[in-house]
Amino acid sequence: MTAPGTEAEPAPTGRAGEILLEADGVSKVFPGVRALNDVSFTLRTGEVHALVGENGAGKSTLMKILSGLYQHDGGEIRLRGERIVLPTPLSAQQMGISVIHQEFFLMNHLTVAQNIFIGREPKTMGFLNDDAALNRQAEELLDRLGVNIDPRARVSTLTVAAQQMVEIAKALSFNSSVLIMDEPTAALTETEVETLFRIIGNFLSPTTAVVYISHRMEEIRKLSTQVTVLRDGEFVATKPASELTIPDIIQLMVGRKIASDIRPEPRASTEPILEVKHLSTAPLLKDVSFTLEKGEILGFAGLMGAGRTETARALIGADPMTDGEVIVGGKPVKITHPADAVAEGIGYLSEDRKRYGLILNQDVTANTVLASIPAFTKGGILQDGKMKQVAQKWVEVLRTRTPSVNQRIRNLSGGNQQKVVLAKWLERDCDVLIFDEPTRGIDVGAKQEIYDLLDKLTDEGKSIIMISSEMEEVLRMSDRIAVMCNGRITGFLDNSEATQEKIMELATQFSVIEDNTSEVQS
Amino acid sequence: MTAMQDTAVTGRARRGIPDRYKAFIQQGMVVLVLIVLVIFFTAMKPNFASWGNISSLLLASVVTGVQALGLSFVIATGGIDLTPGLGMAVTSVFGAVLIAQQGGFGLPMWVGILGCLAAGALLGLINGLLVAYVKMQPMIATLAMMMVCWGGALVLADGRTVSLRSIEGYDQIAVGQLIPQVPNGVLILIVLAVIAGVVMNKTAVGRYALAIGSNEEATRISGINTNRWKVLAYVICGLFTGISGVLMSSRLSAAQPTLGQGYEMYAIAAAVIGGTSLRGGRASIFGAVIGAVTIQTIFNGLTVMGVQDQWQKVVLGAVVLLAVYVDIMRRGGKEE
Amino acid sequence: MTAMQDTAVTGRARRGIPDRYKAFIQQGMVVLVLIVLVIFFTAMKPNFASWGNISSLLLASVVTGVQALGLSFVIATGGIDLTPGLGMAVTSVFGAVLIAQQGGFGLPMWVGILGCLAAGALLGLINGLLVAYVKMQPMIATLAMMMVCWGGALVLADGRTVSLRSIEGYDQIAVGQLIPQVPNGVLILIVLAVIAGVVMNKTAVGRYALAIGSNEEATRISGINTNRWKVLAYVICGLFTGISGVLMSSRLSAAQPTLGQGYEMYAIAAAVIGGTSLRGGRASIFGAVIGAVTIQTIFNGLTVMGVQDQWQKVVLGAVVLLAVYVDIMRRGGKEE
Amino acid sequence: GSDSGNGGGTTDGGRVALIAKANSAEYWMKVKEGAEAAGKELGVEVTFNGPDTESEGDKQLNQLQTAINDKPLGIGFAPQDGAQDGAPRLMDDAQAAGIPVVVFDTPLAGSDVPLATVASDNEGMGAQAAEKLVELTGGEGKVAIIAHGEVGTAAARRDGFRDYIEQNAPGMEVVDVQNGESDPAKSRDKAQGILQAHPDLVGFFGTDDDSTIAIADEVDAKGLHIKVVGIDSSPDVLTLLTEGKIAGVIVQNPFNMGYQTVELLVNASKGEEPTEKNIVSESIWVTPDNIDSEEVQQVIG
Ligand SMILES: Nc1ncnc2c1ncn2[C@@H]1O[C@H](COP(=O)(O)OP(=O)(O)OP(=O)(O)O)[C@@H](O)[C@H]1O
Ligand SMILES: Nc1ncnc2c1ncn2[C@@H]1O[C@H](COP(=O)(O)OP(=O)(O)OP(=O)(O)O)[C@@H](O)[C@H]1O
Ligand SMILES: O[C@H]1[C@H](O)[C@@H](O)OC[C@H]1O
Ligand SMILES: [Mg+2]
Ligand SMILES: [Mg+2]
Repeated sequence: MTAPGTEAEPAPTGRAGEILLEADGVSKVFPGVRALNDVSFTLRTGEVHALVGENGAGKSTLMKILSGLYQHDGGEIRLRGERIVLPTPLSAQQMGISVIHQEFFLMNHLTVAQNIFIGREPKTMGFLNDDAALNRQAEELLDRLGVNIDPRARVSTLTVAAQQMVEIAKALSFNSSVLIMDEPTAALTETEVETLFRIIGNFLSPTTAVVYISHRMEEIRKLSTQVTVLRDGEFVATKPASELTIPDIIQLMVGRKIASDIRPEPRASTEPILEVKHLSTAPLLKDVSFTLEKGEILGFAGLMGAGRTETARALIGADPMTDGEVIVGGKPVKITHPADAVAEGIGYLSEDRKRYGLILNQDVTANTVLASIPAFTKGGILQDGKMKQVAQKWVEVLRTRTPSVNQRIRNLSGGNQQKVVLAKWLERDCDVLIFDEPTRGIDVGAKQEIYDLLDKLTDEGKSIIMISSEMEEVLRMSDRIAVMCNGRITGFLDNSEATQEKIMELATQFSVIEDNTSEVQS
Repeated sequence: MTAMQDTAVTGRARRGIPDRYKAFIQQGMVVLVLIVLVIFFTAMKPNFASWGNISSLLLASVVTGVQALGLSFVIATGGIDLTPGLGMAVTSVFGAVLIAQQGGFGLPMWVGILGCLAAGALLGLINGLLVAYVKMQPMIATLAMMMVCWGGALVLADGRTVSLRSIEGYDQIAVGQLIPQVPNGVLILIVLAVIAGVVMNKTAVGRYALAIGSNEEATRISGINTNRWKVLAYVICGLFTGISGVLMSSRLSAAQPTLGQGYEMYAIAAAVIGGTSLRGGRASIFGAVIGAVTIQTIFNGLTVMGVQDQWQKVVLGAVVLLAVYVDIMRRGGKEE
Repeated sequence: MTAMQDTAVTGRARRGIPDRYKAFIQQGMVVLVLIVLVIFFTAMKPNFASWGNISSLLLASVVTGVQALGLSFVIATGGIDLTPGLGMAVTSVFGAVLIAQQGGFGLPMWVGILGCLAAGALLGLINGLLVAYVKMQPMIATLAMMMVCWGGALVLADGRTVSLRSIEGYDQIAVGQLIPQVPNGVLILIVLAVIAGVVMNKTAVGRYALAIGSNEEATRISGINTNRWKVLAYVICGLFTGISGVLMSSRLSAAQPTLGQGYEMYAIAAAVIGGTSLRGGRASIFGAVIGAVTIQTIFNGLTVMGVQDQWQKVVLGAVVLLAVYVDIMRRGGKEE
Repeated sequence: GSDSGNGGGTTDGGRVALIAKANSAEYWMKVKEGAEAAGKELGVEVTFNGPDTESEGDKQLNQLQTAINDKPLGIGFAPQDGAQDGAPRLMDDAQAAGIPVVVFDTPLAGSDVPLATVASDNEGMGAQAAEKLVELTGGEGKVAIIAHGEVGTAAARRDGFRDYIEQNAPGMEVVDVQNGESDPAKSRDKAQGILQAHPDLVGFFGTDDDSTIAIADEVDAKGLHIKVVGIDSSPDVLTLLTEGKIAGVIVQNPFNMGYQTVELLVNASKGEEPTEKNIVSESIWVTPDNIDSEEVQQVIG
């Protein structure tokens, strides 16, 4: 790892490799779930310590305990050998433990600067907030991190990536010695990931350490020095990264071997099921046109903010389109509301499952049947038994980890929540399914299951649009790939010709196109 | 696979009560509070427990009960409706003006009843459209509509009470006794509660209302026309407001334009005592009725005991706090 | 790095107007509505614009204005307080009982004033504790406390109006004129608005209130003791309620236990007309004052025009709907 | 809808502004009718206003202030309880502006400015109701009261009734007083509760029409034979009287109050001082027996 920069890190007084933070025999029980059972974890200075495990293995729970968000039921936590208690997140921060949580914790109505320095505002006259100084401080911090975000902008107006960067900036503003990152790259694309890695590199010093949680194995290989594996709330192993290959890690995580997948033969079809012409939205999308053939998977690749989600949302009527035409099965249709889309047999699985996918306080059954209520209604009355059966069926098919179909979604881990969203759309039996980041936050084992499922669906004649920021996934799954950049489709690639390089080329074409248009216009 | 099954097994066997039983416990609590109150008042004044008193007490709960039933649908969607109180005033005056012999149009009784219900549904429709399509915050939209109702009732009644005493049989709607010793109003409340219970728990209306109250965006993206269902919830609430208008004017044999101010607060309190969460996504029809009865039990019991009005309000406030506190404790001090 | 920087640029330079100017535009709108109303009423009755009338109108806005100021802090946190109305009743009665010669303790005037303010702060403290620590929904907690206040005021006053006419100078607090032609009440409102503006926009209280209203969890995780700050917001609101109690009783030279029911609705309406969002995270101090003045302008203007009181509520309802509608349109039909 | 309460007729004579305790209810509408009738006869415009409820003293003061600012020919004012202490200052303002004021319905303490007060004797009415009830029941047994408020005229009538019983009917006891807030539903519930606690009542008093109707209906519903007496009339009170469900009510003369108020103000504007400062508006005791008499019909018609 690179040496720290000249930034305001705490003065290095120790040596790399000393024990910094320890969890010793920590347990945590939630109603219905034993999330952690006698787990030990040791973090040493100077290391990037990867924490891996399947969905629901307990990674986030462990980190929430180490950052004062949750209280553990058993075991103890030590910082530099001394036993500590962390009753609140503040106490953790004061001891130098900063976290970037899997979920964002930002105050939408406040500005970037106000978010970063909340609770630490510079004052004049002892009690008046000095906003000018605050903005200056934030600007300096953001510049130092190499991110160009206006400190005066309201957070609600930022992109997901920019929000993630604000979270990171905030965590780093504490000059902490421990930085915990829970899937920080889930919302980032490759270039942004590079920025993040550089930031992590700058942070590391002989007195600091990073805990890094991710489902992306390449990142773990690239970044980490130590790897700890959790499985079902139990500690499995801690090993130097150099001693592990990716298949080793996966085997430790899932306790079984994953068949390395082979892309099935491209499916040939000439029957367009969905045609989108000249789709535009204000202000981003311009003239997006594509055709989805029956039985194919059309991948959508692009950098963060390229407009893929926006395309999907406009297409299903979740956001208004300013222009464009949608043709389903040969006949033009008017879609102004998601209900219209579903009526036309188009379902959309959102990238943000908590906001757009799930009813968190309802149970697995209610969520599974949500899009198919009329099918469970007889004479106006809902049939509870039938709904439960169906939910149970999908739990088994998708191997969703839940105590029962009566469990509230809130209590499932991220990945298992994602499976329930999948079940909802599979149950609705749409002809066209738009999957937006279907494997975001899903562990490798479950990922493979979802891939198999997508294949099976296309075999059954369903057509799929798959939006994904994981290049490998797009390459592996798609018959054809549409690449977007800056609100336009910059090219289509056939499965046979597509490579990471070609996708990247198309995905970064926006400056060229932008220049072209300005020339045309002038 | 084994590991997974293990989690599942442990999960099931763990301490803590499964969610689906919690609702029953909550309702059990509410009923318990009510029973304690009844025992207390009976001990203080044995007279309290006479059927005559109980049946008048129940009759007195009908208006708040009906309003709380309707309100449950709106609250389920995460909204609120402040119009039941003065909406009752304006709908009852409207219905009364249609049928009153003096100062009215003298139309047949059923026209007045339908008029009252229709006015309620229309009020709900306007509330619903403002909330769902104009995207106003429910509290504000219905606060404004409450003011409109208030003025509207006075304007319609031209400042007077509209007497319905001369309408043969109008008072029987609420106070008549199809079943001996049971006022029709009470019967109507029970029937409405059963209907509301089925609609809330066993039909798409309730299912979607609760889904919208939990996560509107997710419900919408699931292909459900959330706006339409939301409007429907407000229309149902308005319809129940209209029904309460009929029942109130029947009980009093008159429609009074100023009667209703603050009544929405009782309806809200009834729903809350019954375990409905104002955060949306949760509703208890049974609880709403019990809540309304609890409120009247407090008022009636204290009156029977000769306690002054001012204290009755203090006690009601305390009981609301207690009911909510118990509910919160039951859920382990956490929000849903 | 280009991609990265571009993302950031998207974040910064969204179409349209920078956020920090939007607040001014919103307030401009509110002021515009007010100006239109003033022009309309002056055209109808030139008398309306006489300074005598304007100053009585402003004096009449003071109570709602002060309550709306306090309420802004609670609403900023995403909460609501229904106690300003009857809280005003109970605090003013409490203060009055301390100093009244007849039916009171005859203590010095300043004791009464302090007592009234302290009672308000205490009320706010209870509300705040119920919301922040017992985790009650603000609407329910304050609804229950509203009932407690209602009964409490009647109990304290023993059902009567407590006259303060014999207290030398008490009426001068609101109606005296330190500055010729400007009632002190108006002066006090202006001073309080300036203080509230500074506290809301320039101190930790306001910053954290708005942060809590935007995302309480995030604020808490940022190490802010959200509960404590939330309580403080309610205490401020209660304190302003107490101030409104002093001003009201000074204006009436009496404390009336029943006066205040429904007044919280005017305060809420004032805050909303002024551009505060009941969803929390957003507040406008200047807007709250303008909102209160707008309400009184409607009432006063219509009275001057000879329009009956019942129509005033209808018009107020319509203006609230309009103000909110304009605000929603300005934001492009979307929520914040 | 009535947007100005314009009395019609010629209006060149100027305008008289009446500010009542409320802008609705049978009673106030009768005051308005009387005032408008006087306006028509005397050639002045009459505006009539009042708050929506009788417990909005500050609103009433606003209306009074607005009326003064507008400089009408004269102002008629029925002070709400909450406006009692704040109004005297505004009376001075009215005097300074040269606007004559007549107080009606409820006396205003603490100001000599009003030319005259036209009001019923509220304590007296309460006492009279008690007196009649004693006559009707023989002065033995329990009685109860539902008042339409805790203050003002409600309190005066309540206290007048109670004091009379205490002083003049040793065999009688006021066992309960409850506040029905002028809310007919609530009054009904209170009546029910009281009857439940004291089924052996011999008499029941309501301080206004809403309370009296509620009592009579509840007594009737329970099939009890209790003498119900009250104050104020409305069409429903009269129906209950004729049906014998109310034994008797004391009826004020709101029409006259309105008429007299306007008359006094118009005269004052012509420089005629009223002969008396306190004009007691007559009230009459109405029973099923005398309801059809001419004297009564004149008042309630
Ligand atoms: N607040 C909670 N209440 C109940 N159960 C919970 C809660 N939080 C987590 N759990 C459960 O604890 C277990 C561990 O969850 P955790 O979020 O730590 O998993 P994870 O390893 O971070 O998974 P993922 O990779 O999907 O994010 C899961 O079974 C989850 O359902
Ligand atoms: N109203 C708007 N004004 C300006 N920019 C907007 C607006 N709405 C969305 N954007 C921006 O447009 C970009 C498109 O986002 P979108 O979510 O469609 O991208 P994407 O390609 O799906 O990326 P990902 O799914 O990886 O987030 C985002 O940067 C978003 O913030
Ligand atoms: O005299 C009137 C009284 O002042 C008012 O309060 O109620 C109506 C009438 O009884
Ligand atoms: Mg996790
Ligand atoms: Mg996307």
